Amino acid sequence: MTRDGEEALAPVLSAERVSKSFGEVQVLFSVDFDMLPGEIHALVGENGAGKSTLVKILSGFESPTSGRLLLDGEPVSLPANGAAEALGIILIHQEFNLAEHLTVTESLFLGREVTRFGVLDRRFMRAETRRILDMLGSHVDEDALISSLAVADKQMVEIAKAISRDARVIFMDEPTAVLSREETEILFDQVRKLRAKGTSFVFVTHKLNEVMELTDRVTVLRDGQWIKTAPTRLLDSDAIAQLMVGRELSSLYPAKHEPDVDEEIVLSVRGLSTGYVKDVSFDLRKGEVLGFSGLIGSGRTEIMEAITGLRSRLSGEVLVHGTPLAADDFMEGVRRGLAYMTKDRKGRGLLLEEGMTANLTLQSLGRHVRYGYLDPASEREAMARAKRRFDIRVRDDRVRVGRMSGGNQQKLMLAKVMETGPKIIIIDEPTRGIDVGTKQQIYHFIAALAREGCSVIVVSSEMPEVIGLCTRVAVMREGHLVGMLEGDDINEQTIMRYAAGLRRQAS
Amino acid sequence: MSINSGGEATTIRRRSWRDVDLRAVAPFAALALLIIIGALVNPNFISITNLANVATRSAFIAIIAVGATFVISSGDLDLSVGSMVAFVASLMILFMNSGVIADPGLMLAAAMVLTVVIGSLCGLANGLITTVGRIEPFIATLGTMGIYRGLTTWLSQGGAITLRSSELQSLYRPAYFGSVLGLPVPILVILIVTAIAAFILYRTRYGRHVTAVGSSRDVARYSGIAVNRVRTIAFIIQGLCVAIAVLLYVPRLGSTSATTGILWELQAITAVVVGGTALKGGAGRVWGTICGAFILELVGNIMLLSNFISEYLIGAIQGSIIIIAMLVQRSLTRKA
Amino acid sequence: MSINSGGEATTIRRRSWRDVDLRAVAPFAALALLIIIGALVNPNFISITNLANVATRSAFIAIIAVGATFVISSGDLDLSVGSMVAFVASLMILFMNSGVIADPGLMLAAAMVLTVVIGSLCGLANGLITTVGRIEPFIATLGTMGIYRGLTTWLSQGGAITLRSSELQSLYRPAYFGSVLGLPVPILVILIVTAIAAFILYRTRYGRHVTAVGSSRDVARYSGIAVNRVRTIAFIIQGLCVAIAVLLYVPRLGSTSATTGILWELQAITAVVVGGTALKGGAGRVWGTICGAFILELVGNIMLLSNFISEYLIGAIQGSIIIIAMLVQRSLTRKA
Amino acid sequence: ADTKTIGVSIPAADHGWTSGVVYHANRVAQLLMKEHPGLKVIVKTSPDPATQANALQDLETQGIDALVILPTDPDPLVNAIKEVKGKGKFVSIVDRAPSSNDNSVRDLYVAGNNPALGQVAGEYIKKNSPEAQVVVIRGLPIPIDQQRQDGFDKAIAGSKVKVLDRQFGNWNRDDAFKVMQDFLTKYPKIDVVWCQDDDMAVGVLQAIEQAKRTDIKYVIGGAGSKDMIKKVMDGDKMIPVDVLYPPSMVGTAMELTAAAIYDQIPVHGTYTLDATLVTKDNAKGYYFPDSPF
Ligand SMILES: Nc1ncnc2c1ncn2[C@@H]1O[C@H](COP(=O)(O)OP(=O)(O)OP(=O)(O)O)[C@@H](O)[C@H]1O
Ligand SMILES: Nc1ncnc2c1ncn2[C@@H]1O[C@H](COP(=O)(O)OP(=O)(O)OP(=O)(O)O)[C@@H](O)[C@H]1O
Ligand SMILES: [Mg+2]
Ligand SMILES: [Mg+2]
Repeated sequence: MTRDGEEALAPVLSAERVSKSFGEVQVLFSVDFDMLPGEIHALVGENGAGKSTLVKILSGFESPTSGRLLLDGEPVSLPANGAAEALGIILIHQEFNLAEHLTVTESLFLGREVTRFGVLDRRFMRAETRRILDMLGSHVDEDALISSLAVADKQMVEIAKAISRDARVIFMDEPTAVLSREETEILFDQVRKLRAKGTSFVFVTHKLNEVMELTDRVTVLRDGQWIKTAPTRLLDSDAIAQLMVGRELSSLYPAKHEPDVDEEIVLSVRGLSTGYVKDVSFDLRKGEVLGFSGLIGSGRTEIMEAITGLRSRLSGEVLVHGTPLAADDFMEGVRRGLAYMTKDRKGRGLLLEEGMTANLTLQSLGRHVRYGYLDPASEREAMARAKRRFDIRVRDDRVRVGRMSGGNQQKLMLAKVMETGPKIIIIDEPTRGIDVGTKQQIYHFIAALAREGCSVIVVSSEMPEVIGLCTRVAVMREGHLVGMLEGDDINEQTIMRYAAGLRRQAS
Repeated sequence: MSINSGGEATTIRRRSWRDVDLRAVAPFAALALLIIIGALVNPNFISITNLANVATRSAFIAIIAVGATFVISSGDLDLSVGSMVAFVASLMILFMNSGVIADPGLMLAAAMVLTVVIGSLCGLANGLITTVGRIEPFIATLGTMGIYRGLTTWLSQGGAITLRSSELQSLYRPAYFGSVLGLPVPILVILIVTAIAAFILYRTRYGRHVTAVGSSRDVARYSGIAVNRVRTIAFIIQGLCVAIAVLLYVPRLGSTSATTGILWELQAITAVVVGGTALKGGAGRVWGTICGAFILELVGNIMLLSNFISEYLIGAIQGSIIIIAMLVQRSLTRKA
Repeated sequence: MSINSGGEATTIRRRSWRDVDLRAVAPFAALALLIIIGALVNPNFISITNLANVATRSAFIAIIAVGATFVISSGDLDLSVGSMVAFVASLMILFMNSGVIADPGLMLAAAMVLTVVIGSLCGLANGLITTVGRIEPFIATLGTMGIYRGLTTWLSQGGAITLRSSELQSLYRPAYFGSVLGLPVPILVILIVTAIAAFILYRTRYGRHVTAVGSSRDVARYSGIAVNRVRTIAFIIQGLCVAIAVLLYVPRLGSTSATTGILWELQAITAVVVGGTALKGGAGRVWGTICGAFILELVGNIMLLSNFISEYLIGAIQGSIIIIAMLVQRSLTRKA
Repeated sequence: ADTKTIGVSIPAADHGWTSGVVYHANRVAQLLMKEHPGLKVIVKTSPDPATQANALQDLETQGIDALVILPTDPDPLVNAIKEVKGKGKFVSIVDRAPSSNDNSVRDLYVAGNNPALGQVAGEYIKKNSPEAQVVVIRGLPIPIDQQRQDGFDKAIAGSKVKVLDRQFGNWNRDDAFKVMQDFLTKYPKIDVVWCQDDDMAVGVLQAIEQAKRTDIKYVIGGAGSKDMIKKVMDGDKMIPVDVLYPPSMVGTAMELTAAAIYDQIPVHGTYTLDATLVTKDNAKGYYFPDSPF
């Protein structure tokens, strides 16, 4: 794709001076946006910048308050609720959009089932599903229930769903947020293939290296305003990041702080096994940041849940400050200063129907009890503190959490966990769906915690994050802890080799 | 990554097999257990006549519960079915008593068509109040339950409405008491209705949409499914099933009263849930529902045939058995 | 951002005021409307005596519904409350008839304590069957509904259980018929119970947990909330409320039978939903519930005072009014 | 003339017999209002005791001078009735008496004779088929049902009539049909069915017909519905007799009450109606084709 080519082509779909308000809160201000045939267009911006909103407007899931949309140069009003699919316009939602009771095949064909003489052609649909999943390199069983899938697999199903449709334009709202490097690669290959056939993509992401790697043009939004649209090759990640946050960013990762070798061991896991995880042992020192890396489904989440008591252990024990922690008792862990932040924001992390304060204090209500009842003033205070500390930005203090932007939800969740005042913090995917600016804040926050003497375990599928943040990295594979890397060993190649099973430490 | 893919796929398949199939089998296991208990309690129990009696008389609840499976799968609830039976049956008999058509055969046919139409309209009313009026189905159908029951009481002036023409009566009687190839008509009707329902639920686009709507309204809407239409149609199917139940009910006693069908809604819902369909919507199990209806009817039958239970305690034992049946079902699903 | 934040904040406050408060206000608007209609229908309606009568007699359903608000907010359902009333009341009267304590005052006190204990135990049983047994609350409590009702029938041997000692009766009578500072005791009890319930639900840790469990079991679990304990306690609170209702019920009629409290569960649930609590769990509205209970009782009262409605149609009109009330509520919430 | 109000509180029409009560209450109300120009008669129905207690309060709110009540269930309503009586109103209780049925509760008691309903049936069976094996279908578990059972048991005490089984049919045709089907399965030989209510008899007859059993000699219902009276009149073998328990008794009570408040005739005490045995010979006199029951 060359610059000359771009000018010759007329846009497939474009937005002219589009604005959007929810009630009386305006979130998009007169934004222009266009997509050329066969291009991959990155849409970037901070959390809450309005990316998802814009993408929803362009795919018919929201209607603009003012401004107009053009399809092939003609003004259109897109039909609501995904009916724009008929026009070849498809959106992969930022939050999952799958029904738990359906199987993979059923989800893939939902709303456009194939029938023969009025009867569902189940054989055909299954075969087709298998074909698409294979193309994406996904091992998901086409008959598995969505409810039984891991988060990453659900994302792959979403992607398969979009790719399987005859699309002219595909909007992908942070499709790689929960994917590992490998899966991301496969996805990119498919995207490039479709681009060659003339499909256009809009790719929303916070991973700027992916923007550089894949996309042809970049549009930056900030606070609902259009900032810049430019060919990717004229920019670099730092320039994009700067455009997004409107200031220069210092280095993303803080200086690492190695704990002393004779520092107290605060958490010790001995021979822990669950249904899937086998015989995992490791120690965590005071002030240490320990990373857990591995492929999707390697059992990292499962081991963390077993440690904290959210999941039953089959064998093994967990010592906190040298004394054993009871199994299956999450609250005892919390009382002893152990905290866990889930990666499943929507399903396990936050009450989407409630406000921010109710969520923030849910796990630590005991701190707000005065004479046996909850003190609203004390809760408000905590909320104000958390907003400052974690830079939670909302335009409406009483918004339901479900309507906050993804990044702010993530910050709120972190704030909620930190409210318990933990000394050992396990964070599962700390920066899922978070913009660079916020990422930097969170990284510095984690480093600060460690310096103050807290110990942190970071479970992450983003290799740079683990590498940039942790002083030691554990690598998991198929339920086993296959390697514990330190110092110079902490690099992408080595981690990858352990994760893929090409190397293994004798334990 | 590709190396372990084979292993992963099989475990997943095994897991979903457990999830799906055993839960579907559990009600049938409970049914088998009950039949064994019944045979121990009274030797007459296992006779063809008795079992046929039980199956036959379960027809009303079974057929209504098939409709309820649709409504419940789509995430709604219909409390009005019991009084709808009374209302539709009253109108059917009143029509036949009106004598507007002289020929009995024609009259009967017309009455049956009318019944089906009225049933569907009642269902439609429920559906529209719930979806367009956006009222919780529990409350909406509690309201229409009062309305249908009230109208029936008013039509019958509190008494009974009885089919007057004995010619029509004897013409219509076989629809309940007759049998085809040795199979009582009601049992045949149950099987046909259930087979059609299973086909619709599992093999058609509409059925798929019912499951999706019950599982998540938002996902369904975003997939371009007309959620309110799917829900309304489920209510219409429920109304249709009620009408079919009425077609069997009227020839049995040839009369209705304001008390016809009282509490049938709870029985139908119980049959659906005992059959393995979750009340919060999602997956519907039509054959399980039928099995649930048999179970309910059998429990009563066994109790009556046993000689050691005080008539005062029957309700208590019935309640306990339902709870025990559900516990058995749970433990079966968990263990295996 | 900082420049327009002031303007935003006010508009926002206005919006959420609509969202939250109007939904809470809507039942009270419906209540006001009904009172106006009532005054038009019959001038006696608006008399203090009549309104006090209605408020007083709504006490049973209102108090039970307060308990139901907890159960429903936590995402469960209790269908057994009606028969639980019959069961607990029977045991209370049987105890007072047993004469184990000679002094009437002491006997009464002991009986009241016993009632509260039995009510809580019944609630505990419901809670354990639902949570530990992992049975859908609809089915679990349908089962215990049969059990409590059956046991009552058995205790009463199909007849009535009547408080025999006239001394006790006259001692106890003021608990329903008396008044404090001009306020009938039952109204006082409603207010106290509701105030305590509102305090628990909105101002304590447990109340917050109830809402969390009702909105999402998983989120609650991952926030360190003992989900099953919270649910079970909600059932116990329900049992406690039933016991309090019984404490008012027994002095009123001085007797119970196997038919006491039939269908009260549906009325209680209706009161909760009319009061603005969603059946799928989440935020509970205790004051709305009380308002819902008044509305139900008022509808019946207005119908009785109006003399132009055929008694056969009362059920139908009652049903329509409930639906209309919900529609009014919806449109109020949407428009304003 | 004098303006007076009579409140009539009766059970809602939930089965055949109560629908007859509603019919007769309304019929007599019209008659009385025609007869006494200033008189207002308000008829209210209630499905259960708690609602009926409310209805009493509401009637009082309307300012009644006299109350005629046929309680859904008498004992739970005693206090509510006393409340009315305590305000000096004239109170008539119909059919179902509370356990303490004296002047402190009511002025007039018009009694249907529940024990006699059972007793007459029992005696007929004892006389006509002295060694009969009988199955009994009861109504709902409330006291009037118990009284009928007691009357029946008293009548057959000491005879060779044998009760094989008793179960509740809830005064409902469908339930009676089910219970009878199971009785037929359970007992190879049944001579007589006593189901104490004509509504339930409908279901019983269908169940017998379906099973094609010929051992059952006859079925005794009760109350005197027009359909069953017709069968008796026509000489149906399965329904040779019916035991009367006329729903019109509420009308009788209303007439007596009107007489008491208008004509100042001292009406007090108990008026018991017979549980007449309706046979082929006297059936004509009890046949009302216009009644819903
Ligand atoms: N339905 C809604 N009602 C009210 N406000 C909304 C709604 N949807 C989004 N918003 C607000 O609009 C703003 C933009 O949200 P949007 O989801 O578009 O951000 P985003 O750029 O996608 O952020 P992220 O990177 O975190 O996903 C946010 O402040 C959000 O709270
Ligand atoms: N071969 C397998 N056999 C059984 N279960 C498996 C297998 N592979 C994966 N799983 C499932 O995958 C889960 C492990 O995923 P978990 O979420 O703990 O991994 P993760 O490393 O955190 O990956 P993710 O990035 O998806 O969170 C286990 O709960 C297990 O049920
Ligand atoms: Mg977004
Ligand atoms: Mg994980």
